[in-house]
Amino acid sequence: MPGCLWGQAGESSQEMPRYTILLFGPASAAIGQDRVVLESSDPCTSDELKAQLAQAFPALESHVQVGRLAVNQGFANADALIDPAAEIALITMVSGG
Amino acid sequence: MPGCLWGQAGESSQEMPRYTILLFGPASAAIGQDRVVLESSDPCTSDELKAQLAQAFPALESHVQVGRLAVNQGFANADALIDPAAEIALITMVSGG
Amino acid sequence: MAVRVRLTDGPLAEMIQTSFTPGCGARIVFDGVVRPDEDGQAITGLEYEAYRPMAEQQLERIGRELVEKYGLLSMDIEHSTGFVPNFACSFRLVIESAHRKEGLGAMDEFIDRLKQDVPIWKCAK
Amino acid sequence: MAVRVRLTDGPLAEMIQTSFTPGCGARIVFDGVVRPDEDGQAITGLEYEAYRPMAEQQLERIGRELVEKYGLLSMDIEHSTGFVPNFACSFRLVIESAHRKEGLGAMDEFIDRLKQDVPIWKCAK
Repeated sequence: MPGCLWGQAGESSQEMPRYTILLFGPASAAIGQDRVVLESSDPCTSDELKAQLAQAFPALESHVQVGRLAVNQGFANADALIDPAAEIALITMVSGG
Repeated sequence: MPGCLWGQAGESSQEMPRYTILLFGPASAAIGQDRVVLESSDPCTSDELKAQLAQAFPALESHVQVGRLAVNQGFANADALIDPAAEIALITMVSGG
Repeated sequence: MAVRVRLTDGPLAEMIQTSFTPGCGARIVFDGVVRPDEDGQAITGLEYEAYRPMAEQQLERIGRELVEKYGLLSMDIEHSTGFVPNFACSFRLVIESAHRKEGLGAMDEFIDRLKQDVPIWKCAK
Repeated sequence: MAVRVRLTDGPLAEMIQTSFTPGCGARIVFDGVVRPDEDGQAITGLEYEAYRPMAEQQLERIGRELVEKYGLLSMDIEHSTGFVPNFACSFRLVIESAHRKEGLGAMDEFIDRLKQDVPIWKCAK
């Protein structure tokens, strides 16, 4: 899985950005977790992080395709570099109301 | 006032159609009456009756121009012959709500 | 397809909350409120005059037409007659529908038709 | 230009009637109601999950944007989280404006944006 690892305790390296991504609703149900951790060889943009997320978790692929990433509770631009220290969330198709 | 008379008690003739027209709101306020009576030499259509009404009561002219006649509580077609026995009303610009 | 029409003397009371009609996914309530100025002039309220039987018939007729056109579940129409002071409610329209779009569309169209075809006049006081 | 946002656990209670904001000529209340079927399947209700801090921020942000855009007097937004049974209210939007058109326009646009940009998900139960 080049450039992207499902983080396990003890595997993280100080050089590799480590992204924790919150999951909700259908995405959370799809893999039975409310968050995932991704390690990337380089700092990622929003689109890059989405691609790595779909690659690392094929069960999330359809959700990632229609979803957007939120950074610190606001939607991120596709080409914005994501700070690994930020609160990151995958916002899939919403259905309130 | 050819073809049209402001009916006074005792003046009505059995041969001439006699129209009572209810007035409301601004039209009623314009002449200080809640109804007027028109005698016509012939049976009138809605448009003809409106023309006679404006002619007989110049103070109503502006109201008649933007108004419609209702016959038995429904709007009348412009060319419909009006039955003098019907309940006739001048519906000027309304302003409910 | 219930359509209810009422002309009420004076300001309208607060709405009585009722349970939703089965199938209702959207209930929209419109309150028309008397504002303390009319054409820039301060007023104390509005006096409504209705050609009552025709107003009731027109409200009911427009209601039935729109219930049919938009497939609504219910429409409840109430309008004041007589004096309504500033800040009080003189008109209320309650629409229930399965979904939002038809309810909002019907509400907009109803109020347009009210202001065109329902013989009720207001006079600033 | 008051915008109020609340996320409430379970079904929304009946609206508390308040007096109209000065200048209000139209108050529109939208109640979103849980229907007993979802995609043709009978259900007992909907379970709402919110990404709470972001949902609150988005609701407030959209509200402020539309208050500005339409020149509204107030907007009151309430949405359920957790389980809401059939026939109960899970979303309420109250808009006050000087006139009807801007209120209806804002209501339509708000609900569009809610269904696009507010991180709340529902699951049929």
